[in-house]
Amino acid sequence: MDNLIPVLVGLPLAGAAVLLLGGRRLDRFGHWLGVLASTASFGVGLVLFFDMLSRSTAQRPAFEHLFTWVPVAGFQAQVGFQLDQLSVVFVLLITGVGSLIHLYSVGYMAHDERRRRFFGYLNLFLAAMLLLVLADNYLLLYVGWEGVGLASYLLIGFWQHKPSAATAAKKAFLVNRVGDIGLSVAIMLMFSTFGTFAFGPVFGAAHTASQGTLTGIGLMLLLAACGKSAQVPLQSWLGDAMEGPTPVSALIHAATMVTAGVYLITRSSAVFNLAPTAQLATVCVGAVTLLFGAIVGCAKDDIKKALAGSTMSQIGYMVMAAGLGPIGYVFAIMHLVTHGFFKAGLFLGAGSVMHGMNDEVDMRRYGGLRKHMPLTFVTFGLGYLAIIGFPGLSGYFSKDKIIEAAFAHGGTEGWILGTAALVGAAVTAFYMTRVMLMTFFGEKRWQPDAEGHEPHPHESPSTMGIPMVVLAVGSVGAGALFAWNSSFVKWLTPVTGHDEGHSPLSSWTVSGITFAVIALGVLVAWTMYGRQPVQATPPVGSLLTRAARRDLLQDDFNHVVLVGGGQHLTRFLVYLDAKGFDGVVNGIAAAVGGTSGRMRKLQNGYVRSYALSMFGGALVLVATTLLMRAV
Amino acid sequence: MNPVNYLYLAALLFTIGATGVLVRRNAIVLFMCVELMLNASNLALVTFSRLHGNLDGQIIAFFTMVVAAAEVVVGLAIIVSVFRTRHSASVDDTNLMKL
Amino acid sequence: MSSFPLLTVAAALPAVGAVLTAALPAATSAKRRDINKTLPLGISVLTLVLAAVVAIRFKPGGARYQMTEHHSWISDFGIGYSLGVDGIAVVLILLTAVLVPVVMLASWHDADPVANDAGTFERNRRTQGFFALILAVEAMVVLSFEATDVFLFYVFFEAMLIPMYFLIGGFGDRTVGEDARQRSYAAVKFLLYNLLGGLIMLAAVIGLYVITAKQGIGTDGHGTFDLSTITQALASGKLHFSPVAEKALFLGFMFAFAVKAPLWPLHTWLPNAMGEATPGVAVLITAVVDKVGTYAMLRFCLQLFPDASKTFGPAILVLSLIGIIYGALLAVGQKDIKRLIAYASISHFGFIIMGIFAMTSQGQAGATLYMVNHGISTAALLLVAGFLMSRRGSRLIADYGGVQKVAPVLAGTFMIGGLATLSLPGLAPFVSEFLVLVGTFTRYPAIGIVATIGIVLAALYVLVLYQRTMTGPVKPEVSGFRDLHARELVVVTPLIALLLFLGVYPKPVSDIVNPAVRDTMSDVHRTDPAPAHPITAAQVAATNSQGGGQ
Amino acid sequence: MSVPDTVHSLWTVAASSTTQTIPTPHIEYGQLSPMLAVFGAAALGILAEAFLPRRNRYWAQIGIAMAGLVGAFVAVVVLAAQGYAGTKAHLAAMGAVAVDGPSLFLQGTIVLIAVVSVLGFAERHLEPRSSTGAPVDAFAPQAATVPGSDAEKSAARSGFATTEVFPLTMFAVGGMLLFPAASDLLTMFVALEVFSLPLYLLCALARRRRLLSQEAAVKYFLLGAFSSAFFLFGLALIYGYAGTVSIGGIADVVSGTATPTPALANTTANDALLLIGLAMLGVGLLFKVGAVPFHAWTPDVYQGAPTPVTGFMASATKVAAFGATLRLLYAAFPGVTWDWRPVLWGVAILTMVVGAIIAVTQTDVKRLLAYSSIAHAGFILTGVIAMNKAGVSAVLFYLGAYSFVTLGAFAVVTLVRDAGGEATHLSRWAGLGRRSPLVAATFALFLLAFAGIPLTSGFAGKFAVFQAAASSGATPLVIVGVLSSAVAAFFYIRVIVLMFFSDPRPDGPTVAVPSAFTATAIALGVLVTLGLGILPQYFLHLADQASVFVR
Repeated sequence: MDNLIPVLVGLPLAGAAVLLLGGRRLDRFGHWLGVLASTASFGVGLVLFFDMLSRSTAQRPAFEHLFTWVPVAGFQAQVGFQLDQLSVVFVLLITGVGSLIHLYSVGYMAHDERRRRFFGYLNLFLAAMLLLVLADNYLLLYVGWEGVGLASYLLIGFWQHKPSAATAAKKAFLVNRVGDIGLSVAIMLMFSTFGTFAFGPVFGAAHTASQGTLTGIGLMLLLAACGKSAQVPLQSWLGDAMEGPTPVSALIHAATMVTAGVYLITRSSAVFNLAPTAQLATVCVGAVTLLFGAIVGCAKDDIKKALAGSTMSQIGYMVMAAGLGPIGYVFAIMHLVTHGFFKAGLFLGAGSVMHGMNDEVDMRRYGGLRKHMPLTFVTFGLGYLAIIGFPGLSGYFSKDKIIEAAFAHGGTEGWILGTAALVGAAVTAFYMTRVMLMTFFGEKRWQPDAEGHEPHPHESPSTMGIPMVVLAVGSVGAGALFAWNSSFVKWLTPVTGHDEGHSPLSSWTVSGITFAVIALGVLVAWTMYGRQPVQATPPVGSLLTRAARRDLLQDDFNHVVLVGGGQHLTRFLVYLDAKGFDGVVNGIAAAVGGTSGRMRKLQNGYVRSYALSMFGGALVLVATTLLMRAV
Repeated sequence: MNPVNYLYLAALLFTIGATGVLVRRNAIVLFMCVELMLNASNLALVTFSRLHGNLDGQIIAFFTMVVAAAEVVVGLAIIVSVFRTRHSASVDDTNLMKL
Repeated sequence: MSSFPLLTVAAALPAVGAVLTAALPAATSAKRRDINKTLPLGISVLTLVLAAVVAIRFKPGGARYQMTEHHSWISDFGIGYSLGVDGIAVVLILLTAVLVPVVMLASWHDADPVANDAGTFERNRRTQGFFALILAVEAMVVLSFEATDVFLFYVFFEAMLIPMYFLIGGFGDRTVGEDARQRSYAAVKFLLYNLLGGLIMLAAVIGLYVITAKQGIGTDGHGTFDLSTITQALASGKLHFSPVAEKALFLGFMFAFAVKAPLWPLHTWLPNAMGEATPGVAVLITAVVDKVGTYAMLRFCLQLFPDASKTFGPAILVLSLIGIIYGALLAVGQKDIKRLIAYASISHFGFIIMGIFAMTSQGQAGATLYMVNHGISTAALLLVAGFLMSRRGSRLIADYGGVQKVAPVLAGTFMIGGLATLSLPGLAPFVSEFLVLVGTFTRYPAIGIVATIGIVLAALYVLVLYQRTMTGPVKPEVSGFRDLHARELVVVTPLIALLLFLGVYPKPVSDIVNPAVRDTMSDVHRTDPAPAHPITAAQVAATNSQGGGQ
Repeated sequence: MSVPDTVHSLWTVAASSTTQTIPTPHIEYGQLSPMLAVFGAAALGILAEAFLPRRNRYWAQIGIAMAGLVGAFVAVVVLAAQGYAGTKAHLAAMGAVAVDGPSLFLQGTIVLIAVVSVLGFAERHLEPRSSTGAPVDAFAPQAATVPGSDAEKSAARSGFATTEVFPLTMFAVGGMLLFPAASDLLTMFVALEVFSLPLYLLCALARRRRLLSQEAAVKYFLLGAFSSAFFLFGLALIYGYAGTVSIGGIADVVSGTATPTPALANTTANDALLLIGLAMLGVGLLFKVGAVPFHAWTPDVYQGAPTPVTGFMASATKVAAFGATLRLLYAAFPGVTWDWRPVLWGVAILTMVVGAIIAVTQTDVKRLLAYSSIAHAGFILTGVIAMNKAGVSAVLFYLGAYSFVTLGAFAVVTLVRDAGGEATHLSRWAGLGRRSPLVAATFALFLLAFAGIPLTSGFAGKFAVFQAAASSGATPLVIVGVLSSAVAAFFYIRVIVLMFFSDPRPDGPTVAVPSAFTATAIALGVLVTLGLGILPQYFLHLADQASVFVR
């Protein structure tokens, strides 16, 4: 059975290869091929999952070594897979949500002439993401890590004729590359410390390494996670990534790829557990990002960017949870899964709205869409309730647990983190209610576009509807399923370990407070966007709002400091290379030429002057010969 | 007289010849100066011959004379042909080739 | 070991081919011209077959140098015609043999007579000359990889400059005006720069000879240039360099190789040469000829002067580090596609040299793989860029835009070339780049970490290039572009296939390279730094039984 | 120097020896046969010039010269085969001529150079025929006529030819054969003059641009005579010091192994005589090899002289002069190595650097080659300075290699012509590679050999001299050498660029089709250049075996 593991990766990879190399003759049915590859992989995932279920806890992790990849002296990189309880959760999430989104895309991309290629990229993404979560060592994980980055790049920039899309794609890749430095340095550190970078041996030997080394590895892994999961300070690419087609935003930039950072931290729990400094950094990054994303989400009028801010914020929760250590790992993953459902659902809903609105993304041009798109409204609404943590829906189970764990962290830190998480929850409720109200409630605010076509909002085809329904069901039920009998905790504990912690507040108190702040958030939003009509043009807004619209000025900072500085540096270096280094080279040539020009003047054509040089030469010869003897 | 004085004389003649080559313009005079240098050498040779008490130096002096004569033949031929072309025996006029 | 002189034949074949190609009667029509071109192409393919035979007959783990041939050449100077290959040489010969036919095919029309004087006798001769020169370069490069005699190596190291010089200076889009002047400037710069390096190396070669002669290593009081003899004498203590002499000789050798490689700050000839040469020739420069420089560092600098290599290693590492960052930054600032790739190559050569002087197995094996992978990836990128440029006749990035829309296959292959250049995992260059980084990190952590900045910058210049040329609205001049046609696809496909294959399964190559690296490491008396906290067998067993997760 | 009484006692000794008989000189004609053959041919040539009708002279002179040269070469080979280059080496003609390895090697080289040169002199296809249809060569129809005069025109019309060049060349060759073999300073001096005087004349004989030609001759002659005077004075001083002019005798005195006589004790008390004398001999020799600062004549003379003569001069003179220099320094003055070596270091460095640098800005191909020859003299000097066996063989090899490249290069120069004769201005060479690829490629090969690119003879030679210098500890010289080689490479490459990468001028020169003579000369040049480049072993070995001087 274990030898099915490579098939998981192989199916979408083969799909991608066929779709990308197959050429135009596959245009007619290529998308179904993509869906098939994805669902087949999901099927295999299910088979493996049930197979794992049937085994005892100790026997559940499965290993499959394919071949030796790069053997050089002590450096032995293997291509090997590891399917344990953690991986299988991801496998099912990736292939499951992935298949749904493939299906959705069949409808969404129906009118795009390059749909085949789109499915090829999606399949490529699935393969890379599966490789990422199935790898049994960091170097192979790195391959998947960059592979998803590539797929993300290709998909964000899928509409390449739009300069903004191309720029966004490039930005995403670059920022991710900065994070990748972290992963490479972490691997190098592991290799130079342990002589290996395979999960098992590294985790087994982690306790032998010095605190400094472990902290270094942890921080570097955190850097990598920041890049991939759009955490502060490497978060700037995610908002721009919304240039990609909406299914991409749903799958890659909400449900799966961006959560890879959480996977990385959780997978490396053995290292983080021994490196408190790295953990502290992780919770800080998570807490800051969850607030950051939430604030940005409040200010955006672009529905996808608002959701992107939300994604950032929710992943902030996960990262914070993962940083909390054994009390948080499980809930980080649990929130990751539930988030996968509801955020994917929300994005698909947003896509459906855009589909019906001629690709309009500005929420100020929506309004009252619930009448035109009832199915979208219902599924989006369920997702909305799930994300704000409405009791009983999946967000409630996962997010409350994280808030609880934050308090359980203990001490001042615990209080600060807990409070941040609560504030985040309130803001989440605010901005999601804002999105909901601006989109589906109130009066219609859409207008004819430049060419006079007025949008005719309509419900999307069933290929798009079915996935939305399925995801809505997940948004509603997944949390309860996981929480029931602590099944999720039990499932993951063998991998990540689990610790209940000692919360200063009881579980019910936390739930109560959380519910109160959520209600507050909803109320404020209703006051601002429900009770009074939404303006079609955005108000100037407060300083914070304006900053938040600009992603809290991070892009401006990047632009001035990194891009501007970089451009100046580059221009200077180009100048230096031409005038400095090449100047020296050309200068030497010119100097030789100049010397030559001066020296040849000695050759003046007068025989007597030649004789003089001979005579002088003779004198010098005689003099030096004599001098040599004297000396 | 001390034979060494002849050496001094030879050196003096040689220097006069060399200086003449440097300062005179007329090709013939220039050449005569070279001849003077050769003869200075002859004087030195003969003096050394006497100092060493063997005849080599004197014989060499004869050879030198022959060589000088041959040189005159060739030199005058060249100088004369140049003179006929340029109507000038000044060596400073022959400076078409330089740099 | 049979007595068949396989290595000689592998080098002689292209040499003879060069002569034959030049001697073919000049074509009188375009068709005849194509027929004439098939001869050099066929010979280069045959050479590839021979190189493959060499690779197959090579036994990793066997003798250090295999298929050796020894003949006396200039015995008065202890110079022998000594050939032999170790793993490093084998893979580089293979690389050369793969790239030459590809380059020929890619440059099929690059040397054709231009429209206004098409078909003239003289011009057709010139076309044949182009292919003959490529074969000549191949012969000399192969010989310099095969040479196990320092002098023999030097001879071909220098001699290959001449055909390269004519290839750079003699062929290009236009033959008159400013372009031609720039090109001849570039060719002269290439030659003089390298010649200066070579001459300084000559002084060191002479020094080496004098020292071996003085210490009686050769026969009959002559010195020797035989690599094995010198290495053995060094190992056994029969030969001993004074520290000053060793450093001076090392620097002499290194200077030449650093010019050729090129190592910052001796790099300024490369952007000119690659910018002005035709894309195919630019590939020859950066992917084939320059590799001789890095190969020679590994083979000669380290092997002959182990102590000096250790002394200067850190300094060279710093230079290579500067080169990595500097080249990448300059690549970002370029307006010209070929110059951009040239600066990117400078950055990559920084990695190769860093790997060599990190003095670890990973670094050196990585550097060797890097040479191969960089050759393939740059060839892919440059040749596709060449196809692109041939459609518009401009080298400026700003003249393109939106090509992806009209020529998706071209854009796709360009993208793959670019991704390989930025060392995307899964493609071959990643393996080597990571090995170099790891190898450097284990000995010099700080340098290894700073070098990773190069990874980000590589992404920057590749993606900026791709974005500006391939994406965005379709420029009017670009709208008529034809997608890659059959010949161009034939050129690109093997390169991409190799990139993928070596990215996924580099083991066949690394297995050949590893023993050679081991030998080199023992020559410099270096062992890999041991892990600080090595995994014990017990721990491995324990973790395995735990299930590996924790 | 006080006047010793011994002089008076010698008087008496001399008086008492009046009864002694002077022994008949013993001349080993066989061992001198190379020189005798050439001198014989020269004398015969003079007779032919006097007695043969004008129309027969051309072929007769070629025949005589070739016969003499071939005879000389056979003689050299036979002598070498008999072991005179090795174990049987000895002094012939009462100690005046050394028959040893270096002599025979250099004589062989010179004879071969002469053969190629004579082929070049005999070329009659390049110049347009005279109005009577007679083929004409590169030399003035009648040297005595004034340029531009009616006499010259009528001489040209009637197709006169200065066939005297052949006997003149033979005399020069004879002198050159003797020069490196001379085993006493007097013979050396006479040989110097014997080969110099005909060369002065040959320089003046150009058919075209006779003003330049005559100017070259005047300059060469005056400066040559000036340098000879230095040589002679140096000779006198050395004689004064050692009481003898034979190489062996001088060496004995210098090293202190000579039988001390009172006179010697007196003259050797002060080394100034020795050192000044040596320096002055050096002036004479360095002038001939064209070393800085005695090089000034080289560019002017090379430019003005008829190109075939330039080729001959540039190669053969250098061979002979370096041969003599080697013999002097290695056989006569090894005892004062430490005195002359630093001086020669300076000269060598100056020569390499100045030659290479000035050449960079030259615009005339012949002047360019002249400066290049100066730089090469510097390279050869590094080998001379080595002062070991390797140095001798390296210099011998370099001379052989270099001279054929030079001959070939100048032969190519004769081919590139326009209405005014040879087109020597470099700008006229632009695009030659397009117009005439074969000639351009040949010239490029010679230039690459000059530049010392591997697989050409120039590289092997450079390697040989530099390794000899390095093994004697002259590492700085080697470094200066390689650096100036780099500078030198610049101008060689500049010419190649010009030929191949520049556009041809519409009014550019044509490449004349030469007769078999020049073609053979060029082909030989190519052959030797590549042969000594790719397979130098045999010749190196030969040079190595021939590297011991007898004294």
